[in-house]
Order: sequence, then C-alpha cells, then structure tokens
Amino acid sequence: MTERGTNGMGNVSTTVLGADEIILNMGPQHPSTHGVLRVKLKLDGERVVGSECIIGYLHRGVEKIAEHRSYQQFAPYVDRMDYVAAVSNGLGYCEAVEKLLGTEAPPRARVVRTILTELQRIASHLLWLGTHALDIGALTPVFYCFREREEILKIFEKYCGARLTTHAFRIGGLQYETYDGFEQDVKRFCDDFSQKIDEYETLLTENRIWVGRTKGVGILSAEDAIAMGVTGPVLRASGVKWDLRKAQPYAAYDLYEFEIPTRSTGDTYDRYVVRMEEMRQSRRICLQAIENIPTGPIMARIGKVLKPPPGEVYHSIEAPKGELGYYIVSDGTTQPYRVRVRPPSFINLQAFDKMARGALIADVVAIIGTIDIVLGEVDR
Amino acid sequence: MYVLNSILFYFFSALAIASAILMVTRRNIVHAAVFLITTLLATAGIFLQLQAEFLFIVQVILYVGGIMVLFVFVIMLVNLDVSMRLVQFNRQWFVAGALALVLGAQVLFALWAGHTSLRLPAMQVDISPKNTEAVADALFSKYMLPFEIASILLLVAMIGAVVMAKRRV
Amino acid sequence: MGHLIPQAILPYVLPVVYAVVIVMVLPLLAGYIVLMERKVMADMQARLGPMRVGPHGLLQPIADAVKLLLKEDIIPENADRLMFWLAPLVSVTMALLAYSALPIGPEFQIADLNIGLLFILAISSLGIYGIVLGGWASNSHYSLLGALRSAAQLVSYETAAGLGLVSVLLLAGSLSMKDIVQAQLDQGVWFIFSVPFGFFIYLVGSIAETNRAPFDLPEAESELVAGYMTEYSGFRWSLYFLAEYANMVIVAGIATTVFLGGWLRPLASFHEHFPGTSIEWPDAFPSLLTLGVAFYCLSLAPKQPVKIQKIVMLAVAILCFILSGALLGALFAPTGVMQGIHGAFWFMAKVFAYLYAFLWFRFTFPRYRFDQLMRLGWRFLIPLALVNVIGVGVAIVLRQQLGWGPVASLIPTTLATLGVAIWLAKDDAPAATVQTADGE
Amino acid sequence: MVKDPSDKDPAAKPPESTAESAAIPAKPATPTPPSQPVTATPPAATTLPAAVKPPAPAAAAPPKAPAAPPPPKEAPPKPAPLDNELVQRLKAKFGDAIREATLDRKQAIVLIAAEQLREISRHCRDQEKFDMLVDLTAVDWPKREKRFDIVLNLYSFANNERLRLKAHSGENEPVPSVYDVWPAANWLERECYDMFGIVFEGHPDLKRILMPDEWQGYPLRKDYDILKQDTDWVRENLGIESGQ
Repeated sequence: MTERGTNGMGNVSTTVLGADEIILNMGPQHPSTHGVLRVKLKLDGERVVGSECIIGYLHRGVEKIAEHRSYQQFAPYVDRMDYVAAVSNGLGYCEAVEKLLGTEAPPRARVVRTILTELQRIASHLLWLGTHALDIGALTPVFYCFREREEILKIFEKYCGARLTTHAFRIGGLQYETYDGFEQDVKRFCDDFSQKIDEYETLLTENRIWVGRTKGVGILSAEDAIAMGVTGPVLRASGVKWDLRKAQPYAAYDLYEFEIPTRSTGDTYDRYVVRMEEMRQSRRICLQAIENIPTGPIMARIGKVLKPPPGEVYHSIEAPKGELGYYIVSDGTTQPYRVRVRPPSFINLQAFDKMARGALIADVVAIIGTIDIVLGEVDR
Repeated sequence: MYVLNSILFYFFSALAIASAILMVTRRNIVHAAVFLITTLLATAGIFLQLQAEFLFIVQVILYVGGIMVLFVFVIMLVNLDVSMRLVQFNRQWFVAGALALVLGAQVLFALWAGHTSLRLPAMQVDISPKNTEAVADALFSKYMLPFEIASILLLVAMIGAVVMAKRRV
Repeated sequence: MGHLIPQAILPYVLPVVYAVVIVMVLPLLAGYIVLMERKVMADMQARLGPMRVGPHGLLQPIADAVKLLLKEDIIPENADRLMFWLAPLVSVTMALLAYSALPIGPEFQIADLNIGLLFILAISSLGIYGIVLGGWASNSHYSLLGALRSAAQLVSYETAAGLGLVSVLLLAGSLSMKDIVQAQLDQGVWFIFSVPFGFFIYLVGSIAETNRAPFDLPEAESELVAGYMTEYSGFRWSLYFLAEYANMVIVAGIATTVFLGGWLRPLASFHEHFPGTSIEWPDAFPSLLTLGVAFYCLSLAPKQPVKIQKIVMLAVAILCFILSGALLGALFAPTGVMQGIHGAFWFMAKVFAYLYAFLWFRFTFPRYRFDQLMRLGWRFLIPLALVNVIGVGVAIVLRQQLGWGPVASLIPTTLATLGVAIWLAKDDAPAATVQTADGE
Repeated sequence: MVKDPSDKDPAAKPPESTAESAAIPAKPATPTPPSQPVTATPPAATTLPAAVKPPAPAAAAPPKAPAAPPPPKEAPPKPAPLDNELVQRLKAKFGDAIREATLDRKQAIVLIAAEQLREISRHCRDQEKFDMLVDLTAVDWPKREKRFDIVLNLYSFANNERLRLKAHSGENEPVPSVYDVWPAANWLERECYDMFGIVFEGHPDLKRILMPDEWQGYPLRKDYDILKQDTDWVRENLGIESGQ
C-alpha cells in the first residue's frame, strides 16, 4: 500500500486503504493533544500505519500583524506564541531587534535576562513533565510539577506583574529594575528545587511501568533529526551534542559553567532524561548568575522612536522547545517590513509521522507528549 | 418448607422454558444469547434447589461464565450486518419436522408411563451435605482414568486452537 | 420471637434481614469509598480534596448521589434499547449477589454455602456480561473497543486470581469462608504469612479484575475517552459506578477473609488480660480508636467556617462516641455478641486497609499499555500462580509425610517460588519494545 | 563563511572580572580602527577549523563610552559586498548563478538564481557541510517585477556557522523545491505556498497548512489587506454574514 509518492515522509492518503485499515481521528478536541492539534491516524488494528497532522486551528496571523505594528508594539504579541515560555520568546525578539539596530543590552540587563530565561525554561519543562506523565497515566506528578512552577510564576509576577505572558523585556534592555529580594527568592527556589527534582526521579525514572511505556517508543535517529531540522531536547536525545547557548552564546550565557545533556537512542525515555537533566543545569546557571549581578544601567541608549536602517537580520536563541529564530527585514521605517518566526514546535512536530509509524495508539499519546509542542507556536 | 420449595421449582422451570422459547424465536442474535444465558441460570437454580451445590457452581462457572462469554465475544467480533444480509433459507424443514415428531413421541410415552415404571426414587430429604467432597472422591478415585483422558483431550483441543490462530496473527 | 413467624419461612428470615441491610448500606459505603479515594488522592498530591460540601467534604457522597439521580438519562439514538437497559442491571446484581457468601462477622453471614469462595468467584465472573453487553449496546466504536478490551483483561486475570486463591485453599482445606477463617484461627497464623505469593498474585489479579490502578485500560481517558461507559449518563452510569465499587469491596472482602483472617483480631491467640477483668488487651483497641476519632471530630467542630458544618461535625462526633460506647459495652456482653460486633469492626478495618492499597497504587503508577498488560497476565502472573500452587502442595506433602513443622515446610517452597518469579520477571521485562523496524 | 563575531567565542573568553562599566568583559571587542580592510586575518584565533574568516569589524558596536553625546546611536554598517572563501568557491562552481554576496549586520547573504536553487542547496549541504535547513520563508516586495524573495537559512554543525541563500521569483513562477535536499522543507514550503502562493515544483503534497484548504487569497502578501477576509468561505463554513 504505497502512498502517493511520499517516500516515507508523506502523509496518510485517506483514499488508499488496506484491507482492514481504519482512519481514526484524534483531536482537535482530545484530552491529550496539548491544544487544538488534529491527527489523522491510519490504523491496522491498533498499530499506526500512517499519520497526518492537521494544524491551523489556532492560527492568528501574528506575522501579518507584525507588519502593522511598531517594533515596541509587537513585543507583547511575541509572548502569545509559545505561551508556556513567554520570557524566552521575548528575549529572542528583543535581541533580534537590538542586533538589527546594532546595539546591545548593558551587562546588568543581560545577566537578569539570562536568569529569567532559565527560570522560564524550568517552568516550561515542569509543565511538559506534568502533562506528559498525566497522558501516560501517572496522576500525581502533575500536581508536584505545578507546585514548583507556581514558585517561578510568583517570581515573574513580583518582577514584572504578569505570570504567563510576561512581556518582561524591552528592546535595548529591561523596563523594570529587579525588585529587592530578587536574589533571595531565586536562591530559595533553586535550593529546594534540587531536592524536588530527585523526588520526581524516584517517582518515575526507575518506575518499571514508566520505563515500559517510554523506552523504545517514538525513536528518532540523529540523521533523521538533523534532516528534519529538529532542534532542542529532541535533537539532543538523538545523540547530537548541540545547544545554541554553547554554540553561539547570547545574553550572558558565556559567563557560566553548564553541561549539555545528550542521550543516544532518541526514544521517549531519553528525551525525558535529557529534559530532567536540563532542568538541573538551568538551576546551576541561575545559582551562578545571582552570585554577581553586575551593577549599571538596565537600558541601552536608544531613542524612543526606533528606526533601524534598511536591511535584515536572523537571530536565534535556545528556547525550551528548540531553536527559536527571528528573521526581521526592516525598510527604515518604525514598523518592521517582515517578521518571520522560526517556531521549534512547528518543525519538531514534522517528525511526528516518522516517530509514530509502527507504534500503538497508546504510544501516539506518549509521542505527542514527548515532542513537547505548544499549538500557539505551531500555528502562530 | 416444602411449599416454598415447590414454588421455587415451578418458578425456575417456567423461567427456563420461557427463555428457551424466546431464545429460539429472537431475530436479534444478541438477545438470543442473553436468553440462552437465562435458561442456563434457571437450570442452575434448579440444581441449587436440589442442594447439589457443586453442580450449581459448575453450571454457572462453566456454561455461563465460560462458554457463553465466548459466544458473546464471537457475536461481537463478527460484524453482524454482513451476515444479516445473507439470504436466510429453511429448506430442511422436512427433516426438522420428522425429528421433532420422534422426540415428541418419546416424551409423551415417558409421561404416560411415568407414573408407573419410570418412577424416580423418592427425593431424599437431604443429599449428604458434603456433596462437593463426594463428587471429588468419585472423580479422583473410581473414575481417575476417564478424568485423565478427558483432560488430555481438552489439552489437545486447546493446542490445536492456538496453532490455528497463530498463523493468522 | 420465633413463634410469630410461620414455621415455613423461619430459616429464611435472618438471611433476608442481612441481605436488606447489606443492599441498603452498600450504595452509602460505595459513596464514602469514593470520598475516601478523592481525599487520599488529594493528600498524596499536596492538596485538600473536596472540602465544601459538609465539614471536610463529609456530605460529598450524598451530593454526588443526588446529582447523578437528577442528571438527564440519554440513550444513544440507534442503541439496542433492551441491552442498553439490561447491561448495568446485570453488573450491579452480580456485584450485590456476591455479597451473600461474605462472612462479615462469625454469625453475620447471609448464607454459609459449603462452596462459598467458589460461589463468589463464579458470580463476580458474570460481571463481564454487564461490561460486554453495555459496550455492544451503546453502538459506538469507542465503547465496543473498550468493552472487548476489558472483557479480555477480566478473563485473563480471573485465572491468575483464582489460582492465587487455590494455593491458600490447599492449606485451608475447605471452600466455605467460615471454615477458612476457622482454619486460620486454628493454625494461629494468617494465610498471608504462610502463602505470601498467593497474596501477591491475588492482589495484582484483583486490581486487574476490577479495572483499577495501573490496569485501568478500558477507561483510559487519554485514548478511548471512557471505554464502555462512554454513552451512559445519569442513573444508569451510577449503576456501573456502584458495580465497580461494590466489586472492589467484594475483592477486598475475599482477600480479608482468605488472607487476613476475616473477623479475627490481629493477635488472636494473645490472651493476657487486663488485671482483674476478663478483657484482653487487644480487644480494647477498637473502642479506644473510635474514642480518639470522636475527640478529634469534637476538636474540629468549632473550627468549621459555616454553622451547618459545625452541627454536622458535632453529629459525627456524637456518632463516634456511641460507636466506641457500643464497642466498649460489647466487651462485657456475652461472647456471641462481643465476637459479632468486634468481628465486624476488624473485618471492616482490614477491608479499608486493602482498599487503601488499591488507592495508593492508583496514584503512584502510570498505566500499562494493553499488550504489556496481557503479557504480564499470561506470561508472568499465571505461570507464577501455577508454580505457587505446586509449591504449597509440596509443602503440605513435606509436612504430612516427613513431619516437618508448618513453618519449616513453607519456607523452602516460598523461596523456590521467589526464584521462579525473578527468573520470569527478568526475561520478559515490559520494556520489550513493540517498535518494529521502520515502516518503509 | 562569516562567523558572527557578536556571538562570543567560548574559547576566547577572557578571565572573569567584576563589574566593568563599559562593556561585558567577555566581549572580545578590541577597539580596532573601524576602516578595517575587509580581508584581514581574524583577530582572535578561534578553535574552529574553518577557512579564513573575515575580520570582526568591531566598529559595529563601539563601547558606549559614557562620554559619547546623548543618543550616540552608531548605525550599523551599510550592507557591504562580501567576498570570502565560500563565495569564491560558489562562484567558481556556479558562475553567474551566484548573483551577489553581501554582509549585512555581520551575517552572510548570497543571492542566487532561482532556477539553480536545488543544485546550489545540494552543493551547500554536501560540500559546504550546511547539513541543517534552519528556516525557509519568503518576503513580498510588490514593487519589484520579481516580487518574492525566497530566503533559506542554513546552519553547519561542523563549522558552527550560518549562511542565508536568497532567490528572487515572480508572481506565478514555480520555484524548485529543496524537499529532496532537506526533508525539513516539507511543511516550511507548504507554509510559504499557503501564505504567499509560491508554487514549489517537486514538493510531495503541496497544499495549505495553516489556512483552511478552500481559502481563497494568500494572507501574507502585501496587497492582502489585514482586514480582508475570504467572505464566502466564512459565510459558508462559519455562517457569519459580514466579514467581521
């Protein structure tokens, strides 16, 4: 049963059906598709023979809006794309525009930005862990993860007034000075977080059923990952030791010591281990960073009205889901001519078909969870 | 005591006969299966009344809990609307009619002669309460050989089924 | 009082009374088990659980029951009406019927059949019909798939649970529940200690049999929405719900009777008395416990935010006082009454302990995939159960022929079974991947 | 290949130092004279084995000495022509298909002929080791006669550097698909088709990905007004009479 010329990467053609194959529709309203994702699965019994992801239900045309807003006005829109990791979206966009302007945030701003982005990475991974475990049937981790995530959201709220879509950064630096007690809050969170992470590990890592449900499920080899442009923890779990924070450091990442966790087989279990380890590394970065936050201005000397000279720039950062890139073309006016966002979830989701082949229905749920997609970013 | 006993007996036998008739006449096969189950349960009730508890339990576990589950499984897995559309025929009604007559004659003869020659032994007040042990002793002492043969036969049947199913999986 | 009732139906009166009591108490019990489940789940997940309806959510089950009664009762459009109506009835009647042989106290038993255990197993195996017919009747693809899955799961785990019990019957020597408990009293040890593997197998088998915890495939929310219960709503759905919780209590009851010594007091053979009185030390424990609970409720009463909750909490405290008074009074009553009341207390305590283990598993383990579940059942549990039965058989032969002590004969066989278990678990770890080579 | 100097090289990290008012200590911004000849050797010996890299024109972000007059915003250099190893090799191989190579904000951009897109991409992936297609998108310049810019962002794991290929294509001019070179292009090209209407030849299943399948019009084109909607699709499917 060959699909129309799709040489393996293609979609499920609903017309060509084998003898006893059925099309099962999962979503867009399905408890475990992390948002409005619709997956058309072609099943032979319980085994997935082909799959096609139908997206676009949450498409809000962010890139079109960007062309009708000034650079500063567009910044809050950026938080609404990957609403689970709003701070890193903001960092990516602000640094891209700063590069377009040719300026750079002052050292104090860069260090504070690094701390907040790493806290956001932990929060995003915690939400991923909770919902992923819930899909596979473990009811308890989700509450523990949300309890920790609450602490981080409190720090964001104290700093910039918002918990989820924070709009914490401005082009050129920071809007708000850190509130006094910022370092103590981050320190307190980091200190008791390491003990909490071990608690999750005992609950899941050696749990025979968890291992049984995740080991060998949704395997993605390193070559396939690179060929499909997959980035982030999914790529590192397939064995490619690559992290933008080390390869092309931005903000203040080059000041701190941290490792990049990688695994080799690239299955759901490896991605779980990689993300857990990443949380620990982020904690390390935060601890090193709050040691000496440099004093000095928090805003670069750029005027109120930003008119970057014509030209274009591509700047990308290591968001929790993968490489989040901004390609901005400016025509010299105060409004960007074109803003293109490189969404890690959108491109990682492309690898779903290759991972889901040969899996069972119960695995499909685990695979969607392990790619860690947020539909706001997939559909933009 | 005796009055209640007979009431129960008539209730169970009426239930058995009624559901047997219903079973045969149903068009919907799932309803037929359910009525077959009620017949088997009614006969199990009668065993219980005769205080043959072991037989009651074997009837319930074996027939209703085992074989009938298989029946219902097969009914569910085979999609019925295909078989419904096959043309139903009953060309063998002649053979069936003859057999029915023969059976009817035998029953009538038994009834007629019943109150004289075929008298059943008077119902003992209480069969030894420990009939489970009695059945067990008989089974494993006097009838050891047939018991073994029967179990080997079942084993062969099971292995055969597995081998046949293996190829298709 | 005997002469009032006509002679013919006298032997039937007491069982009917017990039956009525059980059928009335059961929905209430099922409701409070649900509350217990939600409270324990909340406690394990660092939160509070239902607190709004009544003090600490104590009236939540009543609210649930009323809600379910008022909910609209939808029948899918071209569902098979007769089956749709019959299926939940079948599963509830089978669940209630199985209570008849369960000995709550020495006398408190509806019918002491000499095939008691076998009867309960047979009746609870009929529960499959309720599920399968329900799945078939609601005429939707999802519920049929869920029904077939749960039927397959029930069938395969019943054999394992049955074999787990068989190994204990070898020691008990009789099928009647009362005799099993008596055997445990005579041998002075609960069967959980003499046949630990039997208990383990039965525990796993019973969890799978009631579709709970790591084996709750049929209602795996993330895949098949709600399995065979998808199309049911309102009262019909609550019948299924009641059947599930009744099954849980039956399974817990069987385990208590067979493995944990039914209504026997934990230190059954420990007979030191209070100085000067005939009360034994452990007997005082139940009344002290209920007294403690009463004082705790009393201390909570003033702290309740709403006035009505204060009243209800006071009522609960008074109820506990009466209970502890009854337990204390029973000590001085004739032995028949004392054994009845205390026996019931210990039986219920053990049942709730067993249920707590159910809930505990549910909130710690993720869910098995269907093929792993089947592999665990057929390739690990049933062979282990067979080996266990043979082991206990060998132990009995050792004890009778060679005269070894009960303990000496059981230890080697249990260790042998342990060895087999490890060997079995090693080679078919559930991680064996199903992932075949890439599709292309 | 242009190594983006504003990205700090991990190897060349000067020792930790406490707060320094001017610039973050790690930045190797040595104040060299701005008019650096383009092809000078790189100031810092980077560990990467790549070929000779153009200098880091540090003039781009002079340390903001407080003494500088208020808004001393130093505009980034105009896009300067770029002529380094990679560009020479490409020119040698593809001749005039390589239209022009520029350096804008320290990032290498190579403008190529649309017809040769697939061959050049294959060359970049195999010879130049740009093994990951980071992003594929388009920009609409309605005033130009070849209105669309197809922009491919490539990344090389081996040399840890980026390259941007640009190609011009007209209104209904199909562009060769790079799906065979990098499978990542599947959904990216579908999105370009969905948003701009650019047809990619050789794409396995070119249909809309974000917008509904029957939607008329290509939203991200400049002439597609932000308030404009496919009113009949909306009336048909959503039953809303007016557009808004």
